[in-house]
Amino acid sequence: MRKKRGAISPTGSVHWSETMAVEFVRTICPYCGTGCGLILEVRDGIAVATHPDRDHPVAKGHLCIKGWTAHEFVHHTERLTAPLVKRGDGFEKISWNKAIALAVRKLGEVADMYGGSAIGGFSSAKCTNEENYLFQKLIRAGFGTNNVDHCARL
Amino acid sequence: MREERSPMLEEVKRLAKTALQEQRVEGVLGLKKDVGNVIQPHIFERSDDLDALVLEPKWLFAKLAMKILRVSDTGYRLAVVCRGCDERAIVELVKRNQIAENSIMTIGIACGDAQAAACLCERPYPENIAAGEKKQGVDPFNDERVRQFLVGDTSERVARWLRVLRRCIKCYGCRNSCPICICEPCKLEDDTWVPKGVIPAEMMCFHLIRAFHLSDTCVACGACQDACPVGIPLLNLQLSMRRTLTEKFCYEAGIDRERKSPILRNFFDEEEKGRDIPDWVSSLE
Amino acid sequence: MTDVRVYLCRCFSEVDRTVDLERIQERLLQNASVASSTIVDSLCLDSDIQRVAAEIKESGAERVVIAACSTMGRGDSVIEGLAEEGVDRFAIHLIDIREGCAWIHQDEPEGATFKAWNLIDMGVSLVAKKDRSDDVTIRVRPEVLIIGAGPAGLAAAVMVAKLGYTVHCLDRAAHPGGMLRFISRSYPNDEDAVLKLAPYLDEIHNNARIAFYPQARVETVTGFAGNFTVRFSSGGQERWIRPGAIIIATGAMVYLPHGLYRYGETQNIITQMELERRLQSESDSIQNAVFVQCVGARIPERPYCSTICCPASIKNAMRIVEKNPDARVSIVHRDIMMPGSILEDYYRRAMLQGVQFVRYRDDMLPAIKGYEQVRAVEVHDSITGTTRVLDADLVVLSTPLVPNPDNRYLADMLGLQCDRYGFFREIYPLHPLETRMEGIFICGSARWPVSSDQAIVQGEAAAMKVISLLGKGEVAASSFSRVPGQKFGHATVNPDRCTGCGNCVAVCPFDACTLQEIEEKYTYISRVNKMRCKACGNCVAVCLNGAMQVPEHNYRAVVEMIKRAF
Amino acid sequence: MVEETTVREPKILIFACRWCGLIGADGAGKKRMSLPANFRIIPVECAAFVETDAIIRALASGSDGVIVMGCHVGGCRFNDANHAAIKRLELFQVLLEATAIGKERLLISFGTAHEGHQFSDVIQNYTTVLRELPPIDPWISTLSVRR
Repeated sequence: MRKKRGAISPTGSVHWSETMAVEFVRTICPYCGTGCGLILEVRDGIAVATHPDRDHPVAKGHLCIKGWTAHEFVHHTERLTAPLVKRGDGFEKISWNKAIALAVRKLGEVADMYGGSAIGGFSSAKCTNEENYLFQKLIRAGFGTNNVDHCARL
Repeated sequence: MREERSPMLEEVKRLAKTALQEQRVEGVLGLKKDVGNVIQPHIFERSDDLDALVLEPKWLFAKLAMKILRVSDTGYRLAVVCRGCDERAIVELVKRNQIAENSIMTIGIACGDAQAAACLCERPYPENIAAGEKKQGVDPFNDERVRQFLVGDTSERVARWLRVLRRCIKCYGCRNSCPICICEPCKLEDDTWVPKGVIPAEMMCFHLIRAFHLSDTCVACGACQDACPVGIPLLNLQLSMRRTLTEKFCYEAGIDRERKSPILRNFFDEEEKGRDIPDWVSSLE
Repeated sequence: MTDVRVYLCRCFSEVDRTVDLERIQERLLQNASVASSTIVDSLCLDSDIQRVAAEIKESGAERVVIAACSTMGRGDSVIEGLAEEGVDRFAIHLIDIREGCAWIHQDEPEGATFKAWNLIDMGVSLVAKKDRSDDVTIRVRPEVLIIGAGPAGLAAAVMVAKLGYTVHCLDRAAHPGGMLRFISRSYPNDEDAVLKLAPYLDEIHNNARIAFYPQARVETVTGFAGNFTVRFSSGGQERWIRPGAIIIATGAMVYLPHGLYRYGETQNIITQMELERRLQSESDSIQNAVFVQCVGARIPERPYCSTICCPASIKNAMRIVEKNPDARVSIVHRDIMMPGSILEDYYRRAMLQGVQFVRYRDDMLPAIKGYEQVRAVEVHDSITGTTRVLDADLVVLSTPLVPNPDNRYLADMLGLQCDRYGFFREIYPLHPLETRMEGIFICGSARWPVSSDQAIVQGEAAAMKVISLLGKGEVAASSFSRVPGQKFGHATVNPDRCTGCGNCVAVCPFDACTLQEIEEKYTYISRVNKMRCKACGNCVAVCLNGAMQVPEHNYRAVVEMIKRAF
Repeated sequence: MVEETTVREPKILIFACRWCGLIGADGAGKKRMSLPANFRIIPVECAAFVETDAIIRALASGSDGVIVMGCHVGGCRFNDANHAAIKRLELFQVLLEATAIGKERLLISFGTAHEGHQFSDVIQNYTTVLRELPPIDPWISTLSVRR
């Protein structure tokens, strides 16, 4: 739906602008491996509601509490958008390069000192399959431990 | 799909097209079949787009229409392709001041026998039928699936209810999909009423509060039980109350546009069958 | 966490006999809200109240729970006493552990102790969680609107004006006086109705405080007790006034018995009102008259007794006999209703003057004899069991007063209720002039058919009711209580939660809730008029997401009480 | 401390209207009648104050039955506030019956509590009724916040 900008003109014709105000976007729930179909209601470019997808072969219009609220984290103010490092009581934003370097250094120290089994990995359902594969590979092949899990292992 | 060539669909398309061309409405809310046979709701604003309009599956637009009209500018008028239950829900939302009456137009379609039987719908047709034939409704109380929950031996029914309600995963899908649950925030999210961190949901707190909040507004669309991932027959909670309101007060949610729910009125304004107000009460009048 | 101070009253061991207060005191310490608990021997002596009030003030406790007797016992006076000593009444909560626990569970001391502990625990959680609703105070407008200028309305107007308030008096007719203008004499004093009316009319026309508006019709009424806004038209002109109170004195109408006793078909069959007109002219003399009582009254569709027709018939019968001592007058009645010593005496006088009384039964109605002209009335005398034919050249039908058809229109506008016939309904029989809306009073035949004397009495009484409101100068919303004492609170809307569904508006018995449109969006929120709200809580119960709350009894407190009940 | 003795008795929570129900209870107390200590009274301003949600919450927090006591129809201190309340509560009984919890769990006692002996009759009769009913425990989740 196009949102009308400005009023109706004296002649009665309506002026339109080309911004879409409400549209529906079909997608897949990112939370777990089930992959239920979602239809996101997007208003002015912001996801505001989730509707179950009746046509979806997996969920057939059913969702769980996480699916129903799948739109909430997208624009959540507390969503992490950059790596943070803990300094004292608070967190501080740092660049990806620095963050990766820090993680490599610290994890390497732990692995050197206590062995690979001192490290465990916990992956997220919000990552893609490929990312999850790489993650478990890092833990299994890199650190040499089986301590890896995933939030949607169910 | 089989529905595409049906005369009902053609009629709906024609009506929607005329409404758009005559500028009676600025948008038509309906289901659109996109590339790859993907069906999703869409607001048709150009009459050429309407070729992609489809009617199946059953989709309730009432709450969606309310939200769209809230964010749209004043004066925006929306036509909604709606079934009987959807139209009743729209009427209820209009009665509850959620939709301005002059901003919404309904294009009512009557459901077929198969759909009526699947929904156990008493009125599978809107009051204003634009397309389709009015089919006889089904009495849900004749159906064994309903009767086993509502009629008969108490201990068996208790066991049956407990069995289904224990499956609840508290997804709030029943509330989210309901076309007339409009409260924001909802009482069901309040720890005072519904204890948090309890799954299955506290049976009485969650289900009875939800059921009674809809007692006089439920239009029996069945969206709650369609959305329930664990198949709780949630509509059964409403049916007895709906039946009571119909029998005692001749009131059915979504039919009468003017009348307020009888449980909000006093005895003098509202006739009630089977209740004798003692004479001395009238003498106090 | 709110600090709650608990007082447990032994009531000179009335409570202590069954309930183990020491154990309760011990267990109360588990409740984090309880700052201290004290056991006292008694609370209702003046010295106790002074001591406890001083302690409370000294300790600085925010809330106090008093576990003692019931409000009907000494509880109320204890709270009153503490409030007089300067303790905030809102902060005190009384729990009944004597009548409601110790006395009623004497055989079960264990259970009683447990119950008392539960009750006190519940009370503590209530006081800890309750909030205060805002009170508003308004200045009362020193003006009164009186709808109707019959005897009741005029009496009220004169009385209110005498006490120094401005009166706006409306009437549908062009002249004040109401039905009394068309009546020859009023009973029981046989006083000329015109003379009876004269002092009032004099006052209406000459008193600067009274404004009379003829040919008026009320268009809209908004507002609340102390400050109404009324739009009305008078003589084609629109006017606005803002009275502080409204008196309804719309009176009643005479029932026209079309289709009964050949009324309107045969000559010389007239109603009582038409007879009054004839009697106003002195020259007319009547020979044989028959009065038929209860025409269209005390029948299934109008079962009430209009109360004024019997005295009026007897009065007019005597008047006919007075004018023409040879006249033969009969009153055909179902029962003669003459209450009170004065009217009974009146009845006797009529019998002595030769007025004949014949009783008929409601299943054997009198019949009119004669075609174009009335000749006689045939009546079955239920006392002697014989049929009698009473010669008549005039038949007077005594018809009841029926409600003014405009009553329903007014009632809808003002939020009042009419009874099943259409008379205004008072709030309780105990408060006969008060209506369900504060600040609106009814009097005279608007509420029930009455004689002009009674109408004047009621009008003056209503005037006193009005003055008791206006005389306050300013009123607080909390003072508008339905029952003695202060109002419990007001419903309060949380605008963030309100969806504007209108349930509260539909259910409110006082029309206190209204919907307010929010600009630029098609959304409403509910607003509560605190002056009208009586805190019955109906809106709270129907509000689906808890936007409507009475802070003194909010849902968090209620649920906490429920959880702690057992 | 005494929970063991009271656990067998059905627990009754009463929402009593301050002007009728509560005065009835008070009357019973004044006459020193002997009643089982299995009921607790929450005074409310009017029977209309009682939300059905609160009744649900009461049943879920361990009360076996709930009584709503109010004034007679027509005798309500708040005009006709209790009319809507009666309709609402009766509709709620329909829901209780539909879910097989049993409409007996809610007793609407309008205008029966003006006198002390009537109050005691209501309590005693209702206690007998509740004893006959199947336990409500299965309806309450084990994790519920029952004390």
